Formats: sequence, C-alpha cells, structure tokens
Amino acid sequence: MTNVTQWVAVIPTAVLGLGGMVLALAPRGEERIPAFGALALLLVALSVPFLFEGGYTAGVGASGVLNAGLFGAGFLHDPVTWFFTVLVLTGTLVVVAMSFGRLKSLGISSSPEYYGLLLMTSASAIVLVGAGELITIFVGLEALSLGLYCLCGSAVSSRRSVEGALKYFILGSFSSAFLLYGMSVLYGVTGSTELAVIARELVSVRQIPAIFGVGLILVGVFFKLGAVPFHFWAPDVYQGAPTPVTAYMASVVKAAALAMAMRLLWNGFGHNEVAGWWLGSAWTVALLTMIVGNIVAVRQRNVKRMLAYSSVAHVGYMTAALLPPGARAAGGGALLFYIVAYSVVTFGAFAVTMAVTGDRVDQPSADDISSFAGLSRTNPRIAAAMTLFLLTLAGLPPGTVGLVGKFYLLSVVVQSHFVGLAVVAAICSAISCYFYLRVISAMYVQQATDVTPPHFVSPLGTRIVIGSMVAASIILGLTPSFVHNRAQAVAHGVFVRQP
Amino acid sequence: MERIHTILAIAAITFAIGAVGVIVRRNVIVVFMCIELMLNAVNLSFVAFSQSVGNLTGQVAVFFVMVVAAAEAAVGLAIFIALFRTARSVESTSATELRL
Amino acid sequence: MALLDGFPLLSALVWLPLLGAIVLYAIPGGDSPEGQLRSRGLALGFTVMTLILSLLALSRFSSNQPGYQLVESFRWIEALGVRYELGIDGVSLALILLTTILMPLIVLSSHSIHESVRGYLACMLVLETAMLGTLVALDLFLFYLFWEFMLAPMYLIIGIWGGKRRVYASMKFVLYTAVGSVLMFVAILYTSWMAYDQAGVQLPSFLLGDLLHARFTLQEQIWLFAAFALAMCIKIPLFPLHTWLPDAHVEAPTGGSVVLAGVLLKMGLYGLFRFGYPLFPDGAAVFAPYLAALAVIGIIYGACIAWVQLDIKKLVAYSSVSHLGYCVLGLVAGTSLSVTGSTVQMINHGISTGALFLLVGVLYDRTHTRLIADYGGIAAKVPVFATLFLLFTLSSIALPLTNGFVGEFMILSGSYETYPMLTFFALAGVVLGAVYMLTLYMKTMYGEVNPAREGLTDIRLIEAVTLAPLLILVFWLGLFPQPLVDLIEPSVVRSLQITKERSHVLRESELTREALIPEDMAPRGVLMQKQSEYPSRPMSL
Amino acid sequence: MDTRQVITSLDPALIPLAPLVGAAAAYGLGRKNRVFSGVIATFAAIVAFALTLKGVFDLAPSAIKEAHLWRWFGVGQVAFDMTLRLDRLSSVMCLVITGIGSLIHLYSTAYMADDEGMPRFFAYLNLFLFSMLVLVLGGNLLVLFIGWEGVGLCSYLLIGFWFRNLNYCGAGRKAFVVNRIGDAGVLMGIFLLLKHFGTVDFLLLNDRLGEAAALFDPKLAAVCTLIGFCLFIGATGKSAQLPLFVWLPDAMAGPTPVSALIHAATMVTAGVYLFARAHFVFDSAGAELGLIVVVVAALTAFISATIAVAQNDIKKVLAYSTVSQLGFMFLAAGAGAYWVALFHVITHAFFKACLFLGAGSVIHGCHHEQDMRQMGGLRRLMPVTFITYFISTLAIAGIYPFSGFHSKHAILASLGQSPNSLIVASAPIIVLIASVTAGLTAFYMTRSLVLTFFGSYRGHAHPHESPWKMTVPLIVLAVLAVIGGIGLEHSLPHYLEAVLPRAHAHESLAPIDSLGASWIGVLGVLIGVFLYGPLASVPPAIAKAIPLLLRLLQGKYFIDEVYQTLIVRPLEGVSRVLWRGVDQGVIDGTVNGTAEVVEVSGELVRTMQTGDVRHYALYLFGAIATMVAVYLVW
Amino acid sequence: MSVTIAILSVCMLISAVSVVAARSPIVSALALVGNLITVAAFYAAMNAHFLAAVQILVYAGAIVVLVLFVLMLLNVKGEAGKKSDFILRVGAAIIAGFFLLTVVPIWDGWLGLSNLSAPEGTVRAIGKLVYTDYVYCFEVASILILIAVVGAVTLGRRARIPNIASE
Repeated sequence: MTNVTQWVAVIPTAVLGLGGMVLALAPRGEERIPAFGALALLLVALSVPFLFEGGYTAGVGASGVLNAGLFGAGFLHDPVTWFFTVLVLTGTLVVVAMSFGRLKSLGISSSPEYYGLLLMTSASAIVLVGAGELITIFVGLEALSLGLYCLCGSAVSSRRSVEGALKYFILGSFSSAFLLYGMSVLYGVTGSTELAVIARELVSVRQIPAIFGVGLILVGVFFKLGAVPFHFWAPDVYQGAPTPVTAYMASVVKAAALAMAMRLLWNGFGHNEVAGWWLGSAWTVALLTMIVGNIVAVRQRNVKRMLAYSSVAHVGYMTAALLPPGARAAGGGALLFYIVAYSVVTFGAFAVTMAVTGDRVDQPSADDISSFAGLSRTNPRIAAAMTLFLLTLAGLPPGTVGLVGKFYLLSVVVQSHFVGLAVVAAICSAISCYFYLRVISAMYVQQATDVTPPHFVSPLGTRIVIGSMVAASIILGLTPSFVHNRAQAVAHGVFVRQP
Repeated sequence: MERIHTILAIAAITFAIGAVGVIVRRNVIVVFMCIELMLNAVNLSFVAFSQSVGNLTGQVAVFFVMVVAAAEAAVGLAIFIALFRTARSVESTSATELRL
Repeated sequence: MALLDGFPLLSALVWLPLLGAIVLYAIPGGDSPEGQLRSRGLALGFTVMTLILSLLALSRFSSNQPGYQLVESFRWIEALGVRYELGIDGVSLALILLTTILMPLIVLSSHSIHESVRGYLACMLVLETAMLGTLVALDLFLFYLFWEFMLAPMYLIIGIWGGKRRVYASMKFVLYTAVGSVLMFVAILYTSWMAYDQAGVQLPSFLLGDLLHARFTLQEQIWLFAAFALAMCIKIPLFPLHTWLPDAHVEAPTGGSVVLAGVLLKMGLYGLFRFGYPLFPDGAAVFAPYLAALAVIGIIYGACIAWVQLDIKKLVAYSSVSHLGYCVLGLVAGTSLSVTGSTVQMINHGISTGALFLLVGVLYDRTHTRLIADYGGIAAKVPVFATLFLLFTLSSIALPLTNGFVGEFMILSGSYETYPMLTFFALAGVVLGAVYMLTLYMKTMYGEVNPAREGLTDIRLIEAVTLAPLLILVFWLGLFPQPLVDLIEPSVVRSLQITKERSHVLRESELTREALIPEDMAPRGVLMQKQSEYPSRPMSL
Repeated sequence: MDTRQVITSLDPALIPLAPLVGAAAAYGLGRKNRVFSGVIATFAAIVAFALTLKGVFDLAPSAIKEAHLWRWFGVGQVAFDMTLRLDRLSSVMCLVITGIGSLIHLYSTAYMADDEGMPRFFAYLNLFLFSMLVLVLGGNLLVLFIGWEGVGLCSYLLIGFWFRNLNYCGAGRKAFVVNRIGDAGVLMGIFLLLKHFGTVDFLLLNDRLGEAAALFDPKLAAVCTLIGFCLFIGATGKSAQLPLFVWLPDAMAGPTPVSALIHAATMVTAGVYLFARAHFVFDSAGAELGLIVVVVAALTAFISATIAVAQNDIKKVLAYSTVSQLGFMFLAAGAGAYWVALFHVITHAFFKACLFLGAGSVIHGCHHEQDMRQMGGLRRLMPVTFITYFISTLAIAGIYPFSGFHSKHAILASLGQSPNSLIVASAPIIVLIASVTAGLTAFYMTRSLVLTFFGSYRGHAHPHESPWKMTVPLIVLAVLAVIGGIGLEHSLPHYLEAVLPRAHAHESLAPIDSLGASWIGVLGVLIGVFLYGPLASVPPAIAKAIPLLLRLLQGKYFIDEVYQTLIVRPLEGVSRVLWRGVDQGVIDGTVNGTAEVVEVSGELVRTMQTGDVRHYALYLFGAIATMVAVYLVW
Repeated sequence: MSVTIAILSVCMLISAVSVVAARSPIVSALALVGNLITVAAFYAAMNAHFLAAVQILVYAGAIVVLVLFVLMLLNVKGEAGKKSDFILRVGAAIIAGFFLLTVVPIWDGWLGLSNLSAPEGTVRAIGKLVYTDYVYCFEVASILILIAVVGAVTLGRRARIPNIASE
C-alpha cells in the first residue's frame, strides 16, 4: 500500500480546512467571491474521492477492515469513508448553493466567514466519518459541533438564532462531556482507544464498567442523531437556525452522526455478547423516537419545527435498522441508501421553505403552515415540488424514493426478527401522512388569504437546488439500484466481518 | 492501589456535581463553568486510567480535551456575549422564545 | 398482429394516461376558456386511446390459455429482488375494461368543473395510471406501489374540487386506507422474506410466481392474511371499516364519486382474489366464515341505513356498501360460480352505481343541492331523466334482464352451497334493496312538483352521451353476460385450483418449523408466537 | 307424460315478441298522437292472441314447442338458457292472457281516452303482457323468474301510473316490495333445486325427480317439501294469499283496466300456474305441505270474504273477492287437482274481468266516483253494464248454469279425492269453510249489485252508458262467464290430460242436482237482495248493535296496521339508531377517538418542550441516568 | 501518599461545590480556579508532569481569565434573588444521586487491578506519542481551533442594533 494513495484520502479535509480559513479572510463587501470560492474548493475536494478511489480501499487489508493506515487508526481508508465523504461534500455543495444570495435576507451580515465556517465544519465532518479511534472521533465531533454552534448563531441580529445557538451549545457540550466520560471508562477497561482493539478486548473484559462505558458513548451518539430521549434540542435549534444551516444539520450532520454510530455500534461493539448489552436500550430508543417523532409533529403549526420532528421520526426508522447486528451487510446498505434519499428530500423541503418565507425572516409566523396557503395558485411549480418532497417523506408513491427507502430499511428490520418494530414503524409512517398532507392541503385546498405575504422570487441558487432535488428524488425513486448497489458493496466491505 | 480508586470516585462525584450545576444554575456563564468542571473530572479519570492501564494514551487524550475545552470556551463566550446583546441578560430563562 | 408482438402493450396501457397528464401540463395557458376546452379534449383523447389499447389487449387475450398473458418483465431493484412484472388474466382484464370504459365518461362529465380544470383532469389521468397499474402488477412491490399511488390523486380530487367538508373527508379517506395498507406493507416484507430462505429462492423476491412457493406455518398465515385482509377490507369497504365511504362520496365531485365507486372499491376485492387467497390459503380459510358474516351484516346494515338517509349521494354510498357485501360473500364462499359471480357483480356495480352518481351529478349541477327534501315530483319536469334514473335504479336493485341480477344470482346460488344460512339473510338484502331505492325514486321523482324545482331543465346532449354507453352495458350484460363470464371463469377456476393445491402442499409438508421466534433480546416479544404443531382444519374451500 | 316430443319452433318466441314490439311502438309513436298508441297496443295484443291460436292449433297432446334462444349464463356444469316452451298447459294460460288482454286493451282505449299519459299507459300494459307471457312460456324456473319480477315491475308502474298522488305511488311501492318478499322465496326455491338437482329446467327436473322417486330416495320428500314451501311463499306473495295479500287492495289505486287485467285475471294467477308447472315438486313433497297450502287458502278465502262484506268502495269489494277466489284456486292446487285450479282460474278470469270492467264503466260514468253509497239506480241509466254485471254476479255466486258453479263445485269435489291423505282427512272442515265463504261471496256481490244498480241514484253526477268500446268487451266477457263453465267442464281436463297429473273430469251432475248444489249461492243472493232491498234499515241496525265487528271488518282486521307497527316502524327506528348510533357514534367515534388520542398524546409530549435549556438538560441527565441504571440491572 | 490524596480530594470537592453553589459568578470563577489547581496537583501526584503544567497554563491561565474578563465586561451581578425553581433543583439532585449510586460501585471494581510500570508523563514521552500515533488528531485539533476563532469572530460581529454594553 504505497504511501501516495494514503495521502490522497486526507486531501479533502486539508483542502476544506485551509480553504475555509482563506475564504474567511475574503473582503466582506461582495458575497460572490466567497461563494464561488467555496464552490470551487468543494469541487476540488469532490474530485479527489472520485479520481483516486484507490486511496479509500487501501485500508481494507486481508485481515479485515481496521488495520492501521498511514495515520494509525485515526483515519480509516475504507469505502464507508469514501461514501460519506462524497455525501458530505455534495451536501455542503447544495447548502452553499442554497445560501447563495440569501445571506442578507437571512440576517447573516458577514458572508465570507459564513462560507469559511461551512467549509471547515464539513472538513471536520469528514474527519468524524473516517475516524476509527476514540480521541479522533471526539475531536472531530467537537470541531463539527463548534462549527454548528457558530453557524446557528451566525444570524447575530435575530434573537431566535442566538437562542438556538445557546441551547445547542450548552446541551451539546453537556452531552459530549458524557460521551468523553464513556470513552475514558472504555479506555480504562480495554487499555486502548482504537476501535479494533476495543472490539477485541471488550469480549474478554470485566463486564460492568464496560457496559457503563458503552452506555455513555451511546448517549453521545443518540444525542447527535437526535433520538428521542435526547432530542429536545432539535426542534428549537432547527427552528432558530437560519434555514440553510438547518438543512445542513438535518442531512449532512445527521449522515456524519450515522457514520459515527455505525462505526461505534457495529465495528466497536458489534460482537454478539457485546451487542447484547446495548440492543435492549437501543430498541427502546428506536421505538420511542418513531412514536414521539410522529405524534408530536401532528400538532406542529410551524413548518420548520414539523420538519424537525419528521427528521426525528426518520432517525427512529434508521435506528431500527441500526439494531440488527446480524444483518449488518443488508442493514448497512439500506441505511446508507436511506440517508442519501432522506438528505435529498430534506434539502428540497428546506429550500422550498426558504423560498416561501422569502424576506420575512424576522416575523415569527414567517414559516408557519399558513404562509403556505394557496401556494399552488401563486407559485405552482414550487408547490408541486413541495408536494413531491412531502409525499416522499410520507412514503406515498409519487415520491417513490421514500417508499423504496422504507422497503429496504424495513425489510432489513423484518429479516432480523424485529417484526414488532417494523409494524410500529409502518403505523407511524401512516400517522405521518396526516401532518405531511396537512401542508399539501394548505397549499392546494386553502385559498391564498390576504394575510399570506406576497411570494417573493427566490434567488437563482434556491431554485436550482429545488430543481435538482426534484430530479434527484425522481431518478433515485425510479432507478434506486445504482446507489443501493454501491451502498451494499460499501457496507459489505466494512461491516460484514464478524469480529 | 486504592489511590486510583479514590481518584476515580472523586472524579465521578465532581462530574455529578458539575452536571447538577449545569441543570440548576440560571446564569449561562456559571453553567459553562460547570461544564468545564465536568470536563476536568473526565480528564482526571483519564489520567487515573492511563496510570492503571500503563500507557500514555490517556494523557494524550487529556491534552486534546484541553484543546477542545479552550476552543469551546472561545465559542461559548462569544455566544453569551451575542445573547447578552440581543436579550439584554445572561439568564437562560430569558432565552425561551423557541418552544412548543 | 405480428408487428404488435414486440410492442409492450400493458406498459403502454398503464403509462399512457400519465403521459397525458404531463402533456396537459406541458401546454401553457391552462385556465383560459379555450385552454380549458383544449385540456378537456386532450384528456378525452388520452382516455379514449387507453380504451382502445385495452380493447386491443382484449383481442389478443385468449381466455383458455393457462397462466398470465401479455407478460412483460424486467429486473428493477435486484437488491430486493423486485421485478417490473406486468401480466393480466381474465379477472384483471375485466376490471381494466371497466376502468377504461368509465374514464372517458368521467372526463365527459367534468363539464361542471370550472376552476383549474387542467389540474382536475391531470389528477384523473394520474389516478387512471395508478388503477391500471394495480390491476396489471404481478410483483407484490409493484402492486403495493400502485396501490399507494391511488391515494395522492384521489386525495387531491376530493380535497380541491370537493364540497364543504372536503378537507375532513379527504384526510379521513387517506388516513383510513393508509393505516390499513401500511400493515399490508409489513406483511409483504415478511412474505418476500419467507420466500427467500425457505424455498431456496436465491434472491428475496416479490414476484407472485416465486411467493407461491413460500411455506408458512398456520400461525404465520393467519397473521399475514389478517394484515392483507385489513388493507383490502378497508378499501372494499367491508362492514365495520366503511365509515370513510359516505364522507368521501358526499364531498367528492361527480367525477370523483364515479371513479371512487366505479373502480377504486374493486381494488380491495381484486387484491384479496389475486394475492390474499393464493398466498395464504389456510389463513384465508380460518377467516372465511367471519368475512362472510361481516359481508352479510354489511348488506343488511348498508341497506337499512341507506333507507333513512337524507342526502342522495350518501344513500347511494351506503347502497355501495350493501352491494359490495354481496361481492365479498361471493369471493369468500370460494366456489367457482360464486367467485365468478362476484367478479361479474363488481363490473355491474361499477356500471350501475357509476351511472347513479352521474345522474346525481346532473341534478347537482342544476340545483346545487343533494338533499332528498329539496326534490319531489320532478318526473313531470324531466321525463327523460326520470326514465334513465328508473332504468339504473332497476339495475341497482337487480331486476332480471338488467346486469345487476346476473351477478347477484350467481353470487347467491354459488355461495348457497358454502354458507346456506348467510345466503338466506343476504336474500333479505335483496328485498331491502328494493325498499330504499324505490323510496328514493318515489320521494324525488313522484308526488307534487317541488315549487323550488319549477325551472328544472331536462338532460342535455352531453349528459345523455355520457350515460348512453352505461345504459347499453346494463342491458347488454343483462341479456348476454356469457361473453363476460367466459372471460372471467377460466382465470377464477385456475386461481381456486392454485389456492387448493397450495393449501395441500402446505399441509402435507406438515411444516413444524416454528415461526421465526426472535432470538434477539427485544424486551417485548415479537408478534409471532411459537407455533408448535400444525392444526389440520378441514378445508372448507 | 313420458311420451313428450320436443319440437323446436319459433312460435313461443314470437308470442311475447308481439307485445314487446307493441310497447316500444306505442311509446315511441304515441308521443305524437296519443290515440294512435292505444290502437297499436290493442293491435299488438290481438296479434299475440292470433299467434297463440296458431301455435296451439297444431299442438299434439304431449307435444312441446321449444324455442332455445341463447345461453344466458353458465359456470362449469351449472348453466341457464333462455328457453321458451309452448305446451298444452302454457297454451291455456296464454290464451287467457292474450284473449282477455286484448279485450281490456280495447276497453282501455276508451277508458283512458282523456288521459294525457296514454302512450306511457299502453306501453306499460303491453310490457306487462310481454312479462306475463315470458312467465308462462318460461322453459326453466329462471326464465319464469324473469317474467315473475317483470310483472311485479309492471304492476308497480301501473299502480303508480298517476304519480302526482303520492299515496298511489306508495301503493305501487308496497306492491313491489311485498312481491319482492315472495320473489325471495322463489329464489330460495331455485337455490335448493340447484343444490339438490343441479338444474332448474322443468323437463330435466321432471326426469330427475322421477328417477329419485324410483329409487325411493328417503330425503327426496323432505327436500321437495322444503322446495315446495319456498315456492308456496313466492306464490302467496304474487297471488296475494294470507300473509302477503295486503298489497292487492291498495293496488286498486291504479286505473281500473289495470286492476281488471293484472289484479284479477292474469298476474295474481301466476302463483297457481307455478303450482301447475312445478307439480312434480308438490306431488313428491310430504303431505304436510299440501295441508298447509289448503289451510292457508281456506283462511284467506274466508277472511277476505268477511272483509269484502263491509267495504263501501266497489273496487275494494272486487279486490277482496279476488283474494277470496284465489283462496279457492289454491284449495284445488293444494289438493293436487291442478286442472281444477286452472279451471277456476279461467272461469274467474272471465267473470271477475267482467265485474271489474263493469265497475270501471260505472266509475267512468259517475266521473271517478268509487263509493257505492254515492251510486244506486244505475240499471236504467247503464243497461248493458247492469246486465253484464248481473250475469257475472250470478256466475261468481256459483249458481248453476253459470261458469262459477262448475269450477267451485269441482274444487269442493277435488278436496275429497285428493291423493294427499291429510287433506282428505280434513276435507269436511275445509269444505264447510269453503261453502260458508261461497255463501258470503254471493251475499257481498249481490250487496254491491243492489247498492250500485238498484234503488235511486244518490250521487250528484249524471251517469251515462259507456261507449261501445267499453260495452263490447263487457258483453263478450259476460257470454264467456255463462258458457265457460259448461264448455270447459269436460274439454279442459281432456285437453290437459297429457300435461297435468290426475287431469280427468268428474262425472257431471244432472241439471236439477246442480241447481240443488248451488243452493248456497242462491241463499246468499236472496239474503243480499232482501237486506239491501226492502229491509234496507236492517244493515245499519246490525252495524249499531255490534259496532266492534263493523269497525273490525271495515278496518280490514287492521292487518296493515299490524304489519306497520310490527315490521316497518321498528325497522325504520332500528335503521335510524344504526345510522346515528352505530355508524356515526360507535365506528366514527372510535376512528375520531384514535385520532384524538394521537393528538392529545402529541400535545402532552409537546408541552415538555418548555424552551428553557435547563429543563432539556434535566431530561437529558434523567434519560442518561435511567439508561445506565437499566444497563446495570439487565 | 494517601494523606496528600485525601487533602486534594477534599479541596476538589469543596471547590466543585462552591462553583455550583456560589451566589456571585465571580466567586464561582475563583472556585473553579481552585478546582483546576487541585486537579493539576493530582496530575503531579500521578507524575503526569507535562499535563500538570499545561493545566495550570492553559486552563487556569487562559480559559478562566477569559471567563472572568467576560464576566467583568457584561458586568453580571449575582443571581437576582430567587433561586431557580424548586423542582429543577430537587430533580437534578435525585438524578445525580441515582447516577452516583450506579457509578461509584463500578470503581471499587478496580481494587484488584495492579498497575504495571506507571509511565512517566514527561513532555518527551507525550510529545513522542502525539507526533507519531496521534499526528492526524493533532491536525484535526488545528482545524478545531481555526473553527473556534472564525466562529467567535462571526458571533462577535456587531449586530445591526447599536451595542449597549456600556450601560
């Protein structure tokens, strides 16, 4: 494994990190420079995984996945990292496109810093995705979180954005303290921070402290994913943060958190006895997340809060697929496909919400369902796009990608004997039809009352994003195989090995 | 050998105190300080574990945790100042516009 | 027809209406008067073309050839083993013809819709695609996809162009069907999984062909059939699960009611016939008596409630509950005569109730009210309408020489062998049927002319043209039903045969493999209990 | 019976075709010229009559002309064809239907002359002829059923012909629904036949029952009893026997020709025809069935006769008399003497049609006045109507030379010689009831005769004799009423010998003995004459003496009210409860209830979201603590 | 040896409690400094000398000073009278107790564990380790700090409404 290919895998992180810093120094006046700079950097970073795929498969040695790459266990050169790097980069690309031209109206005064921060946060997300060792995970996670706290609070003038940042900061650091404590216990028990070593040691180690350590780590993971007992931050932060940042958090950050969860739960604690410890509580968390996510969303008036709770619900479905250590290969593939599909639709939905709220960001009822009233008459194309996204989230066929994703996910859940969970997931997705359709009925059935603000023409960036997301969801819906096969291969390569 | 045990116990207790502090106090800056307290407790247990395990990884971890804590302090305080600017106070009770 | 051999007829049939919907939106200038006219013309064109395609399919369909015909199949999602597999047999072809005949009439009847006509017609075309897809899909996944695809356009049709309580009605319609079909979703997953590791089928497959080799224990069959039956019985609608129908009908526009009563209700029965029975024969046998009992209760319950209704559309809706109770009784009785009768009655109900809703639409366009009290004695004012209404009423109460009688007689005589007592009570339904329909006819048509209805104008040409084909069908199927019966019967006999064989295979294998008890430590046991031995219950098929 | 030859010919198909074409033509062409529709319809009826004659002309005793039109529908070995068969039995019925039908059509052209709905009326009348002919000519029970419900429909349409008046429509609906209840019985019979014998074709059934009887199949009797009973329910529905006769009196709401044709001559006799056609079922059925039929028939006859006595509306009197005479027919049918039943059908058709048409011309004359108390003294003003009415009254009273006597006498005789042992045992009582009824019949008919035609005219219209189109049919029918009895007494059994069992003539009594045998009729007439002639004050006195009896009779034993309170009202009440209570209350309640539960629980969890960071931290810490504890406990 | 540990643990607990319970934030800041120094002493006791030095320098020196600076800048007076609502405090206390109940017994599990060669936490040893195995982590830490800096700047931007800190 020549060194050159190893270096390649680190390039995206470096490019984004340094690039972000340079962008932050750009002059504040003109927004176009930092925006196009960010796009260029992202494209460069994106070209790396596609051109030098070798860099990512080097890590998969004969003995299995986790042999140390150039940077020790810190960076894993395996297809999962490749898959998530691509996902994070494309996600960031879309967020940059979404926020182009809208920063002023969103209340973000300094655009270069915003784009710089965005790039650097994505860099840390890539670190987190590829981390195979506890300390790197922690640092990557903290870097990601700090970036998000700042991005949330970037609309400094708006009280809600700062409040969101505050809440996210306090709860984030509070939960990462627990995560760290878990890591320390695990280190104390197994003697090393590398996941491979931990996985080997955990089987033969004294149980009680190990369980305590695993439990606490699980807390940190579930907090970041937004699973129910730890989800209380999600609605407020999603509503408070500027919409592109919310979109970023709902898709890219969730994907990174999912990658962390997969690595920790499957590679770290994947062995059958070890899995036994955390399976019970994870099962309960999945159940609660599905139910609470859907039930509370039913009462939501604000679209962003509703989308927040819907993302909590979808995390519930994903956690259900996380459970079965037995069907990891299939489960992995299903999860990867689901997060891709979910990200596509979330970007679309938030882009439309942004287009609908227009420049009334500071008015409290700006993104209520009432502001969607009569959209089908004032702006039919966007209304049609939003209908497609909502139906996909609900899993009703015009949005076939949602249905296909659910099919993958729940077939894995059923095949690992969690039929009860699958039934609950199914019923919850039926309940979810209610609040998704309520928005659609607002758009199509209710008349555009005079109170609904004039729909202002959103900048080119947002419209491109909406268009591309519609195209992506239709293509994914009709021919899901090209993504799912890749996801299957990726997961098979990394997770199927029974430690 | 019971040294490690006592240190770990103390760390755990301090950790719990820090946690209670985060929940109880209204002033966000004090909350931040309690979080620092919790991180310190974890650092202590890390060092204790590195003693019992016998390698220095624990201490490297503490090193990195300190870096993180520093960065966190910077960002945290910036947020508190922004909060003060918009909400005129540093009480967490004043920042409850986003709810239900 | 050599040139047509290569042509994927069924795919064309299914996707043509969707193409139409897209074309409708592609052409700009939707809502100007001539734009509306163009949309109506286009929509009519597409629906008529679909009808021609279905007639073409009929011409190339030979009823005595075993198995499914005009089959098209290619791999879609390998990971799940999902294949895009289309195929028809007698039963699905009959329902397809019903759909393609009704749709042009619905488009014609849309002259009373004035705001955003293009949207309405597009929804109808999309709905037609979904319905046709459901009828031709031979792959469970594809079937479920089209099955759910029907919800969205119907929701929009009721939601946007409906009456006052349309939001509640459309939401209730979607949620009712969604909750039911979601359980079927899990059952489909379980079935495809079972097919995977027991029959040694390499990839997990959703193909009906493969799934027919899957083996289940009785306990699994009961749960799986229960899930399927719940989804189907909500759609039919069977007695306790029917309360969405009256609301949906009352609030839906005329075209919406016709398509809902004409075709959508039949999807539940078709689903039970195509997937429910063959896949889980013993589970179905366990449920058969209960379904039959519910069907008969539904017949009498529907008839009684229809009798005291104040709103014409609600009355006709409850009459549908009663009529479809017969179809369920026929299907569940399981003799070739009763199942064929059930399918024939599905077609007849589609025609007669579709026509009744069109007639109510004619009245509603003029008077904008559906309450029986607002009418009275209008036979004098609108003689032609009165005659048509009488003829379709007769078809609805199954008078001999009309189509209603043929289906009903076959069902009752067929199901007499299996459930004598229930058939006796079903006969009471025949009498009650006459009661409420004639009461409706009397209260609206006869007696002194209602002063408010003085200026009522008789049927216009366009409305007559819409109703004429249905009238012809009523008497053509009443006098010469044998061609339709010959189309349906071979497929029914074959399907019953498959079901019987499968039931034997499952019982012979005395599979004592216990249901997949979960090894995991899930705190709450999974639904499937441990199934120790295989209770052999005499098959009542 | 076994030497029948089946000849395929188109005659049976043409006979019903004529009125069908007539109906279409009458409605189509009649819209332009009303009178024209009457002419076409009458012509169509006459053509049908001619065709029947042609068909019957070369019909050998056991020959059957069969027209197998097309395979209606069939699945597997169960198949139903559209086959029409003309044999001796159906030819008799066809002759009666088309013959009397033509006369009534002619009569109607005058009676309905001033009604603008004439085309619709004649179309329905022809449609009725078509349905009745299909019923009679039906080759299997299903084609019979087509006719069966067809006539039910036509009677509904014709009763509610003047649809302006909601009561008439109500009567029409009541007729249809009660008939439907009967039809359910026939359907049940068909299902039983299908289950046990696999076919409903009369010829095949005859053979299969023959084989089964030959094998002394034990359960054959039980099965046939059940089938017979179901068919009997159908017959009671159609021919207005005891439980289901309530619709016939109300059916008088229709125009009088309708009452004459449908509710006197043809439709109501369909039940008797069904007995005759399906005789093989009733013969091999158990004895109890015959007894039930006879008992029901006797009771019906007696009760309706008593009601008729107290009726003041001339058509109601005739309606109840029809129900009573139908009772007589079923006496014969129940006793197995099918040809006697048919004999009475024919004679009854003659004189009852004549009576109804007479009543019609009276009503026409008195400008739609139907209450006999407003009539009187019409014998001078309407001589022809009076004479024909008088002759028919004597016929129905069963006085010797007139046809009524022969058929009624044959019925009483047949009771004694019935193959059914139970009937023979109970013959004395039944003959007694029948005789009393015969007496009552004579009495109320004379009462109506006297009230209408004798004394002074009490009404305030100025009656006049009806035009020739109405009087000619009256005369023809009166003549038939006279010669019918003697003519058919011997020729009919001989004619039906090959088709019906036990079709042999009784030895006819000498004239004097016949006169003696008809003493009951004479007595009834005399009492009627005296009570309403010179001793006119006596009936009101009797009425005052026992007011309860009068109110009971006039109120028709309150059977209608009983049905209403026992069946209709509760059913409607239950339906309302089902709708409001079950449908909206229970089921919708649970549906909306679950939605409510979801909303409330959603609300509960939502309020946890207080917005205060500290609460979130508390929840977080709490969740962690429980999770860790659960871990360790597990 | 155990005496110093005992003293240090007592100081640790006292300072921790006072951070939480102190009425004015400045007092709790100072208590935090005390706590940090105690922890540094612990490090020294467990011969993690490099860490002890860094602790004093980074933690006590930089972070707490920054906190004090902000406290002064925002001129924050003590809690305005009423303590936070009762339920929270009771709830937190109960859960903390519950948490400790489960945690503490775990640590006595360590009694038996004998520590092998307790390594010297010298600068060279840690430096060697950081720059060989954890060099990647080191780079990521650099990105972390970069983010913190840029983030702090964005959050510090002058909001459109005039700054009123001077009041």
